[in-house]
Amino acid sequence: MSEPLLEVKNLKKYFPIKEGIFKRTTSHVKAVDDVSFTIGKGEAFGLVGESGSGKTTTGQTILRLTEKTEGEVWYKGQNLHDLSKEELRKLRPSMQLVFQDPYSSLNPRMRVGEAIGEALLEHKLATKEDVRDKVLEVMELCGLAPYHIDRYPHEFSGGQRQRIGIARAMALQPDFLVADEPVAALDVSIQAQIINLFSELKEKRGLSYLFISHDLSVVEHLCTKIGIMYLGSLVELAPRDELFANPLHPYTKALLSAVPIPDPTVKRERIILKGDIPSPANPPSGCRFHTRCPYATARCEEEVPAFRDLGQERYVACHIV
Amino acid sequence: MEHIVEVKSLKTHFQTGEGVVKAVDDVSFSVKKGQTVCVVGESGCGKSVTALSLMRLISSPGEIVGGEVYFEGRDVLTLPEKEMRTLRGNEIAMIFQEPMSSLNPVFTIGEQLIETIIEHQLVTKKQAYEKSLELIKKVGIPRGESIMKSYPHELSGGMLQRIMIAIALSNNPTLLIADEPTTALDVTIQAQILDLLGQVKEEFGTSILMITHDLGVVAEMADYVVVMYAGKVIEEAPVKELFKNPKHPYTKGLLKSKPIMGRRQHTLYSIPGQVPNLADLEESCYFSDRCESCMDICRVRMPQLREEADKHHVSCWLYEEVVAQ
Amino acid sequence: MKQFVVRRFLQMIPTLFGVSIIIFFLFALVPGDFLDSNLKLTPERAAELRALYGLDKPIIERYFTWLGGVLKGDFGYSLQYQESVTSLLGKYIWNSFILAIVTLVLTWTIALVIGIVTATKQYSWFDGVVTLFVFVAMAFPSFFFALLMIKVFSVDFAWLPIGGMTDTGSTATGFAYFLDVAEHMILPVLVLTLLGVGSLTRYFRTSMIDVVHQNFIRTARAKGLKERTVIYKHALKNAILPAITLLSFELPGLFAGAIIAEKIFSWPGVGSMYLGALEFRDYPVLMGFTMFLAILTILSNFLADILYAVADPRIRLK
Amino acid sequence: SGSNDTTSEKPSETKDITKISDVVHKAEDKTKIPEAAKKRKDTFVAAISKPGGVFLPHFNQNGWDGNVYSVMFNALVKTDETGKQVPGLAEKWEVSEDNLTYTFHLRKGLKFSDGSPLTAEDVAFTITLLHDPAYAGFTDITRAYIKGRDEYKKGDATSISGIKVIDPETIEIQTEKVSVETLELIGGSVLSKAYYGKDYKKGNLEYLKELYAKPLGSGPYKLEEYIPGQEVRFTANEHYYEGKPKIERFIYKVTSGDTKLQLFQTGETDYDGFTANAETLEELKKLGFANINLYTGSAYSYLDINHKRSYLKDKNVRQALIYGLNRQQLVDAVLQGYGTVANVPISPVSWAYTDEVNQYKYDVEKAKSLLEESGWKVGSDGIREKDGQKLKLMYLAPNSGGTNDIFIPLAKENYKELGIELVPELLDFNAQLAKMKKGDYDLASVSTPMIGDPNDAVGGFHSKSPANDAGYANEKVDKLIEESVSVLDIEKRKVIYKDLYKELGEDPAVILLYYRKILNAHNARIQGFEPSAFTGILSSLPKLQIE
Amino acid sequence: MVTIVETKKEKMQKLQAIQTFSPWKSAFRSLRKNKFAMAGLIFLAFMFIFCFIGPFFSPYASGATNVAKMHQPPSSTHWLGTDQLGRDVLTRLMLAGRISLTVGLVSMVLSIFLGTVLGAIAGYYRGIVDSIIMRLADILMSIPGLPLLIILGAILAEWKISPDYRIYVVMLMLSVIGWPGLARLVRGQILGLREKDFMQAAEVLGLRDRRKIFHHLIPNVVPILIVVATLSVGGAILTESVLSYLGLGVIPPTPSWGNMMTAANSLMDFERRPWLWIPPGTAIFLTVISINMVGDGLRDVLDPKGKR
Ligand SMILES: Nc1ncnc2c1ncn2[C@@H]1O[C@H](COP(=O)(O)OP(=O)(O)OP(=O)(O)O)[C@@H](O)[C@H]1O
Ligand SMILES: Nc1ncnc2c1ncn2[C@@H]1O[C@H](COP(=O)(O)OP(=O)(O)OP(=O)(O)O)[C@@H](O)[C@H]1O
Ligand SMILES: [Mg+2]
Ligand SMILES: [Mg+2]
Repeated sequence: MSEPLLEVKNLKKYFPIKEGIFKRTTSHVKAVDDVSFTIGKGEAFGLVGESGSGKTTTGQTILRLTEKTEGEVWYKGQNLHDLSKEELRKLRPSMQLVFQDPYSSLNPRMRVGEAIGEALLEHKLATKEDVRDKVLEVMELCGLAPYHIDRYPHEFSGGQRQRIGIARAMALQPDFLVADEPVAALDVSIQAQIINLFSELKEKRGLSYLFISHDLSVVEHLCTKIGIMYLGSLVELAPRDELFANPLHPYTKALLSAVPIPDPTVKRERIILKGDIPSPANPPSGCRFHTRCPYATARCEEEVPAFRDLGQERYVACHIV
Repeated sequence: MEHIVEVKSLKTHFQTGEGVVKAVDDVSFSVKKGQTVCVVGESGCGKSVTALSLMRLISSPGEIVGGEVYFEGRDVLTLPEKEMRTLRGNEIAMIFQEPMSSLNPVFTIGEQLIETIIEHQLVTKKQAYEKSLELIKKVGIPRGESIMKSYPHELSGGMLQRIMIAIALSNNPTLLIADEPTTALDVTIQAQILDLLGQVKEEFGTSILMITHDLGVVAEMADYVVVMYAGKVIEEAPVKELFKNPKHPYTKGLLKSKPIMGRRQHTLYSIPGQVPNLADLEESCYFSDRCESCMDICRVRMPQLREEADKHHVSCWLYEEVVAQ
Repeated sequence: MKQFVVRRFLQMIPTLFGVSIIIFFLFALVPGDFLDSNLKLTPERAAELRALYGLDKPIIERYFTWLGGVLKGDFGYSLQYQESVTSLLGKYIWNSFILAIVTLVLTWTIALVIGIVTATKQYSWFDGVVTLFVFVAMAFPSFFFALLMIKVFSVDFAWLPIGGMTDTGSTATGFAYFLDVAEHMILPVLVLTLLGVGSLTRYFRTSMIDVVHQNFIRTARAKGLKERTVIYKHALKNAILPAITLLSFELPGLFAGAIIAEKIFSWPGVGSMYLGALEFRDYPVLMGFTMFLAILTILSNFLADILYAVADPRIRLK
Repeated sequence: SGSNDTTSEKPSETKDITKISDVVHKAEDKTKIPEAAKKRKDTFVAAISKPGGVFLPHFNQNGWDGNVYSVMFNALVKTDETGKQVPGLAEKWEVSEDNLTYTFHLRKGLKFSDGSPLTAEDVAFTITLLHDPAYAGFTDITRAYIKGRDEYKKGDATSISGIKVIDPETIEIQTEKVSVETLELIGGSVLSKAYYGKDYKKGNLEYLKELYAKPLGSGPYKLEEYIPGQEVRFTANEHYYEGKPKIERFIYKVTSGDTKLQLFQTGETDYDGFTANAETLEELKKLGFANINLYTGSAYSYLDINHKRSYLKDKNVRQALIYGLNRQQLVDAVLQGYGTVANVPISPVSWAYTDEVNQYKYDVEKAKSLLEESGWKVGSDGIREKDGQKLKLMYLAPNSGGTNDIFIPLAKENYKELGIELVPELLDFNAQLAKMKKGDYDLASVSTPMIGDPNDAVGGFHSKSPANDAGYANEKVDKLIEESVSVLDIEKRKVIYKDLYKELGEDPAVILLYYRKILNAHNARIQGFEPSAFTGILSSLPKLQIE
Repeated sequence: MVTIVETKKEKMQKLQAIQTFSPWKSAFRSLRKNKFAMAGLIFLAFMFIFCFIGPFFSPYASGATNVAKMHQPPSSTHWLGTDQLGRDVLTRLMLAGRISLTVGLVSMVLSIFLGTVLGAIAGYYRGIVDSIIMRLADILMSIPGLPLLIILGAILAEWKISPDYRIYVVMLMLSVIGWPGLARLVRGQILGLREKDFMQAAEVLGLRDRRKIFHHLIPNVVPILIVVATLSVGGAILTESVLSYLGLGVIPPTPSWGNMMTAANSLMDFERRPWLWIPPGTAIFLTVISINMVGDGLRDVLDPKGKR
């Protein structure tokens, strides 16, 4: 493995749940609960998981958009959560984020050109004279047409907005990109274009990714290492090929079986997860997945499975593996 | 099977500084009772605008400038506002593409769910509350009670999307318009939602007009597929026919672009070029710029949508006899 | 939240101290004192009186004397009215208060309705007429409207009394008294409302225009809600949030702003008394009333902050 | 008086400006009396501005409270229509040969409104009270120079030696210095010793505050109710020494300047005073039911001159300032003709008035030559200068009063023609006075209050007077002033004043502007009205009747 | 394919012409297309010309009084009649406009600037900065204006500042003490805006606070600023007359719209001499209206959605 660019150690993020008129904190949503992984330079790490399992929160906490509850995030040898505001700001261009919801992440009163170009000027990556060219360049790269440059976000379709978000992040030529469902809203053709762009940059510029998605086919295509999240924690972490060839955790298996196949004639056998979906505020005892696991035993109800290292960069948290 | 919705030559345009954006231009299609029609197409080609036009929810600077939309025989576009209102959320429900901004930030999820039910059904608040809880559970969100009390900003994207779905399903609509209902969901939940939609369809005979990019979902859900490009329908066919036998070069490109699990390629195929600017279109096949089998006529005249094979319509000069001459 | 409230409340104390110091010293800076306005006084007698009133002491000492009194609930003794400031203000403040409250309620109701209607029907003729009207109200000083109304309603049509709070020599009690006062209130309230409603209408209109373009309004419509519900429930609650801030300076503003109306309509409010106190440099009264306004302002700002936090779930309180 | 039949239509053309009261207009159509007024069968409503609620003579802090208490209290010595002192509670009084001892004889059977007797003891109590070290009112009793005052005020004496109660109806007061002010000071309103002196201890007057709002006097009316900011209500006093007033109830109603006329028009008030001008007069006449009075008041307006300024010490400059100011035009524009140019510092209504002084008719040429004479030459910018100093005068004016809009442009224009630049500075009244005390001004606009004794107006011109902030100094004037206050005989004083005014004309202390007319009107249903420049409605109040 | 590239290049060139990203600059560019805004601007320009150049064409520009001709109704010699000193109302109206327009606009700009910046800073930084600014605002809001103005008047008189300039000094000070209201409004909005996702996006981009505040937050409060701006122009013009009354504003005979109107403050003038108050009132009204039109236009231009 290449040298680690980002190291996440025991990251936790709890959101308080407040009740009553005085909004007293009654309990916590453990959105991210003890997550550790590393991403090497030029590596794409795929984060897959149930919706609400804390993927976005993980991404945002890593970039310190919300303050962590516990844990460390080492990036290029610095603990991001220890940096001063100004130090962090200086570091920002090198680690970018593509937001899950493109619309709300765009300032409604800012034209697309400025949205993409402002940070370039701010970090002196472009001059007033050439910023427009640079913006047009990156827009083209992300599948946006030049005439889009003077439009406002609401004048775009959902997919176009997503591309604006990508272009905005890419314009800064980051070393590390957290992409939160960057292609979910895109049609397949553009999707392909973006994924090609991502892998090209990965290869040519050594750009690293934390790629959050639930489209396993996309993840498979881009990522070399994949983490599966369930209810705030990683349940499985493995290199791509191993994971797809031999998923270990029951949840991973269920996920893989649920990917729809673009062929109306094929009907696949899905693993249907039964049982109630638990709440992150009040997670089940023992293995958090046991309420829905087809193979759950009594032990799973009581004992929290350790995130075991199985060697060859494979980790899993399951008693029965 | 009767038609629930018949869209005839719908035209929706936006007046902008750059000129008139013809987001939907002369679009016709129909949805039959109990059928699921999927609309696919390049992003920005007018799918959402079409859906919004059906609901008559286009707001300034957009305007529906022509066409008819028949819902159960009545022209939705000329219906008085009051009757239209009884349709919305009740007979026709819609799931919006961007759930985060589509829910009112200052009301709780519960309030927003309950009010929809109370508006269209003769139930007490209590009953509506029960029903809401049930819906939340149905769409796969745990801790319904505390979700009812949360505000939209406290939920994850996927959860919001499911709340939107719950709201749309709350009155068992005759027609459900779903604009990318599962994009924010992981596959297990997506499967669950798709199952749910299937169930609803079964149970209430609901017709679904679904907009999606996920060809896997299309393959799974659709009975019939409409492909749009630059504000126009360029191809439509029953789902199996379309996947088996795509005709329009754009459709072919789309199918080719889709990454498929287990079949990894070094680079994915993608259609070259850009969707043309909808504000400044010239008489031609709008796809001609990007088409690999572009002919001279493609650059000067627009092909008509015509039935090519059984129930398979396509709009491409490749299939017009005229060209052969 | 509780912590926020407590901390915010505690912050009010130093603020009030700050205000009292500034105000006290400002008044001390005002040229002339209570005795200067009396032309007939000989300088010896004036000096004697100055000593009796304690006006000859150094300002710091006077401040602490005053502060000492205030902490014991004693706001001092009016020079001009020869009465304790608290009881003096008590006599007038309620008259101003009812005027202010009624005006406040009216202004807000009217402004809300008009603001909403003009926003939803932006650029309609109604919007145009209201806008024109608002600007007319802005272009003429309040005394013009007061005089106009007196002329039309009291003199020409003789429907309403010209001024005062009750009929001359009236001995009415109970409901009759209430009616009497209500009748006398109509014109001043009308004038004050007219003055306040214009700007508020603009604020509401603007926030509404902003809100009705949001996606969630589209959602509400898609749910088939009545247009009324969409606007008055979904849009309004969002639009009213910024207005909460306005509410906080509206009430104190009304007390201060009613001075002219009170004068023209001979309304026995605190405004004209305040003007008189200023004219005669009756410091205790000035300090008392100003501190009352200050407390009112600070308290309403405090309430507005809390209300805002309660009303807008997105605001996180630290 | 009301019986005067001559109705002069053009007041400004009235030749004899000494005439005190000229009924301009009598109601023509009593049927026009508004219903609101007709309904009040037993009540007379007069307007008042801003009473403050201190209804105790000598303790009130504003003039309106004075109006209120004077309805309820009587003084030993009253002022009549011409400003002369005439018997009030005292039937008569004697002054000793040396003008130092005053003996008052009270009327028989005087009673306070609660029926208790009013005696010399009450008079003695009142005067003693005013000497109390804690007394913080505006009556400066020390200026009456009563014997033993300092021993009482500053020492341990328990009484004032100069006050002797001879019998219940006679009191003798010894003073140490002759002064024209003495009679007015000691002949003021009388307070009941039984009521106000019950808890009296020397050096502590706190207890009186309780009684400010509960007055007990001997005047024609007694207090029924005071509604702050709205009304003061009275009922007739059956014990009043001139007999119980015929109108049972009397109300002072608080009105605002903006709506006075409308309140009168609709019958809300029976009596009010108005700004005298042609339009108001015309409106009042149109009403038909108004009896209108127009007369010259006892006050006048002037521009104060700062004599500490070297350039204003020069008599020529001061004279030029008067000659060069078109005062008749000011009267015409500012007062719309409802006033008269003033040349002596006393109103024509006073016994001391004379017009045998320099009239200072508007004369630009004369003014210019006076300035030239003093060496003020016109500079390149049209402003005169001397020794490098420009003749720029800072003019202070109070922002209230509302005549600045008219006065300033005209005066500025007049002086500009002379080559003088007038730089106006508008200030709040109190601030203006403070600035004047500091001497930071050249000219300042002043309106006098009602002037009773002529000395009130000129006393401040004495070079040693503590009130002489302006720094005017003229030996002859000093001498005449001293003389004028040391004789009590009016005829003798008249002569002295004539000389004094002449001298003040030659060496002007101030720039006299004008005497204003006073305009008031009462509803014709009220009969027996004789308003006066000195006493307002007070002198006629007990005699009024409702038709 | 070749053709595509060509058209793209052409378009790029077309776009190169517009080389700016500032929302403000681009807004002003589009402002020119907004009919409303242009009408307002033209009207304002007209007002300025009327007031600043108009008097040169008036035979009564000296402001000389003529008591013999006082209170004349409009006629062919005096188009808007004469006032209580026989001065030409039309000429005074123009002269008055010089003061009133300047005062109105200058104080509007100043107070908007202060209020917005301070409010935005408080709302953006929150915590201690917010507490300090807001408590300061509380204090300023609690200090009644009238005594403050009287003090100011006395101090300015003390400093011997020429009455001609005093009004500007006062307007400046008024803005300095008048910011709290707007600051609170702005802060309230910013508090809500700063929680939006696009502010997180700005954070990710590593933008400086200044940029976040001025380019992301403040454009979003523009609608409210425009309302405040329109209101405060009218307010300032009228306040000026109150100030004049306290000796702080202009001093007679210098006219301003406000004091022309207050000079006609009795029912008598109201009924009998409408030519004294209708012209200044109308002038204020028209100014406020045109400012509002410009403001509305600006809002429409800055508000991407409100376009007509
Ligand atoms: N308010 C608007 N003003 C101007 N143009 C608009 C507006 N709304 C939409 N458009 C344009 O209309 C076209 C169609 O938009 P629409 O949202 O229907 O696309 P879509 O097919 O739903 O795309 P996606 O899959 O990305 O959501 C787009 O090109 C967009 O730029
Ligand atoms: N501001 C917040 N306050 C309270 N709870 C929150 C907040 N933000 C997120 N959560 C909770 O944290 C959990 C994880 O949210 P997150 O957005 O990280 O999920 P996700 O994995 O990104 O889901 P999705 O795929 O649906 O976007 C959810 O249960 C959500 O309700
Ligand atoms: Mg997420
Ligand atoms: Mg869409």
